[in-house]
Amino acid sequence: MSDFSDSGDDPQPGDEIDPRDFPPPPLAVQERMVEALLFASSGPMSVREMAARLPRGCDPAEAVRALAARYQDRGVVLERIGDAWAFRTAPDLSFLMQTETVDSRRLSRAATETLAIIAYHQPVTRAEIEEIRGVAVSRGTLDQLIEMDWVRMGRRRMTPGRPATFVVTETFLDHFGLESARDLPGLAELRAAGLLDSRPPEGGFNVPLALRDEEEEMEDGSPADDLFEDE
Amino acid sequence: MSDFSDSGDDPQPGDEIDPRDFPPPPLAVQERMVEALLFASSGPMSVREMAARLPRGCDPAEAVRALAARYQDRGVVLERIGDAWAFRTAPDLSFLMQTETVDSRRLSRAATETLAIIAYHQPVTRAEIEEIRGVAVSRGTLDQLIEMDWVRMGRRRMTPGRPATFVVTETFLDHFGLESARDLPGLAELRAAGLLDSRPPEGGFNVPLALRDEEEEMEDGSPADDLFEDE
Amino acid sequence: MSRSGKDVPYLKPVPDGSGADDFDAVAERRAEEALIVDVEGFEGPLDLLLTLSRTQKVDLMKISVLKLAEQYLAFVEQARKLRIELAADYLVMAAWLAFLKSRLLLPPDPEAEGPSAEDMAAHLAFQLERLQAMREAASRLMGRDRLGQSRFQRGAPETVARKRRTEWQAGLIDLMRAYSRLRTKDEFRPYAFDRKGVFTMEQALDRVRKMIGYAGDWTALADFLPDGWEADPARRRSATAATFAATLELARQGQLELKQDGTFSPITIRRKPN
Repeated sequence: MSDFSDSGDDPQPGDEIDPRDFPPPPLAVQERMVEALLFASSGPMSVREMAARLPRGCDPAEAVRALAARYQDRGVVLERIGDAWAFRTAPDLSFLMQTETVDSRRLSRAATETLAIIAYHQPVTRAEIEEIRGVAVSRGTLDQLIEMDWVRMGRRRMTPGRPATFVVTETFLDHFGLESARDLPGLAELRAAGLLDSRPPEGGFNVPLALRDEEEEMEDGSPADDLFEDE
Repeated sequence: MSDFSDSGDDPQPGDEIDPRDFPPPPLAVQERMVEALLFASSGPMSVREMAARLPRGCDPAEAVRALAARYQDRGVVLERIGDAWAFRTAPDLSFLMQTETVDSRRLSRAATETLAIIAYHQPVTRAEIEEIRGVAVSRGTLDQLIEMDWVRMGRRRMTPGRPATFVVTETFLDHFGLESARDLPGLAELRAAGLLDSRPPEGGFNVPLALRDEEEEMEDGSPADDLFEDE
Repeated sequence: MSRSGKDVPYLKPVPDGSGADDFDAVAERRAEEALIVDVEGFEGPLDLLLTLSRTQKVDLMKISVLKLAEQYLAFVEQARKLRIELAADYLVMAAWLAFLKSRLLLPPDPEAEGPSAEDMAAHLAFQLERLQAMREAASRLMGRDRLGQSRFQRGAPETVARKRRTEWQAGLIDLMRAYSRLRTKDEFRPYAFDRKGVFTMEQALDRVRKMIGYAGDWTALADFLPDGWEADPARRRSATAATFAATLELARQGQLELKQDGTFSPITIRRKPN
């Protein structure tokens, strides 16, 4: 009743209140909301996903920044993965978590090398991976990396044969604690040393490689010409 | 800590180093450790379980109390379940943990008409609605509109029987993109829009449309009273 | 790559019956093992070359490709002596390195087409360096604080509950239609206006044209109104307006004249004299 005590006999509900005037909750409340959302989720959550779950007018990007600062020195920290965020236990406390440790299949050397080549050279074609490793990539290796959701197909290369390219995923970044592929360790040094260049062999005279299939991709002699075009 | 002080199974004879000689980490560090443990644990964790995972000499009961205080007003809170502890979403934010699937349905004719009458004539009693519609208004129709938060109860009319009145809500205005109920188009506009096929009834009641003559109505305080005096 | 332990498949010589057990043979084998190569453990000739290059103990940038070629060829020779089957790609590499070696040793042939021996050697060195760099990158990557090993996600993620909600569709137009339907229910007609209450200008023209022939003198406009339209004010207004408009039209056509003595005084008309 108190709602109406001072209005006339015909309260016009819309009289003074414009729904657009409803302010979003204060930043401190938004921060709590983002905290709840990120705690509840085991995987990284993007700012866009947060915005979809928060009341209208919230600024999750701002809230998540405040939250990350709050957790900086805590036992769990807020990690950025691309434009997504996730709570993870602080790395220095890993010794406490022995029972949580997931027994991950040991990756073969071929798989770890292939993964590193994809991460550092992405987007990269299978032929380019083979050129770098000097040996054919077995289907199983790429399949395994794709199944682990560390690698996915990227855009097709606009060269004859339109070969598929491979890139690393957000799951890869999350697993290795990387904010983006630009944060790969030693990336700048490798690039400065020219080791991420695609250096086509002079005159197309290549060192013989153990290429057992997909020779057609190598035929134009400079498979990696546009390797870093879209970086 | 008392759990372990006399356990005595690990100091092997001849061991030069007794782990109990190391001072336990400061409470702040213990708090971080408990925080990480509880975060990573798949279920609630008892103080005893924490103690088993923490360095010797730690006081998890104390650390968990400090941690619970720290999270008291956060988006996640530390909940005690029996003698175990677990992080949980703050109860007031549980609504964020729900996603909605939205069914879209058209409002029934009865509900639309009732809603229109309430919007144009508010505050209006049920008897008045029935008078205008010429048929009885079922409880369900009004209940539905109230449940949708498009209509709410207004003041009771100061007439015999003190009937309840109905008014539209902010949610209603928001949904229909109106700043106020006064923005509802009047009869002239309805006619101009081709929605009215006929002239207004002659010599009948004056339709209090869009309350263009609201000053007058404000004065006598109850615009609908004289409309429905034969009620 | 471990070089000890029985489980590692070394390059194993085929027993040739020459008394492998005697001391000399063992010493010889030891010497050979300086070059021992785990063929099965190598991932192709480039990997083998990379391993061989390490024996030069120099930065890969400064590697002697000539020497490397010689090492590789020596390895292949060794394998052949030990009657070990090498995969075809190892032999192709051997042939290529033999060719490279000869090019590097001979004075450059100005007539020769294609890349110089130095270019070829440089490219090989680049490939080795790049492979080495990727190997190091892989081990750095694997040594990071990995999820599920050093960093952990929430052990008990909370599930997102799904809730069904009904969204009611109703627009302002629906509301207005509903309201106008209610307010006009009593005299609903399917036409946009009331033909019964409207005297059209066509009807008035028709009527005035017929009547003006008989009205030789000034006659009040009101006298031209149709019968039965005077009583209802709405119908009278409609008929008066239409008749007045009709007389204006006929005056414009030169068929009649209008006269009004003063403001609001009656309008009279007569046929225009010929």
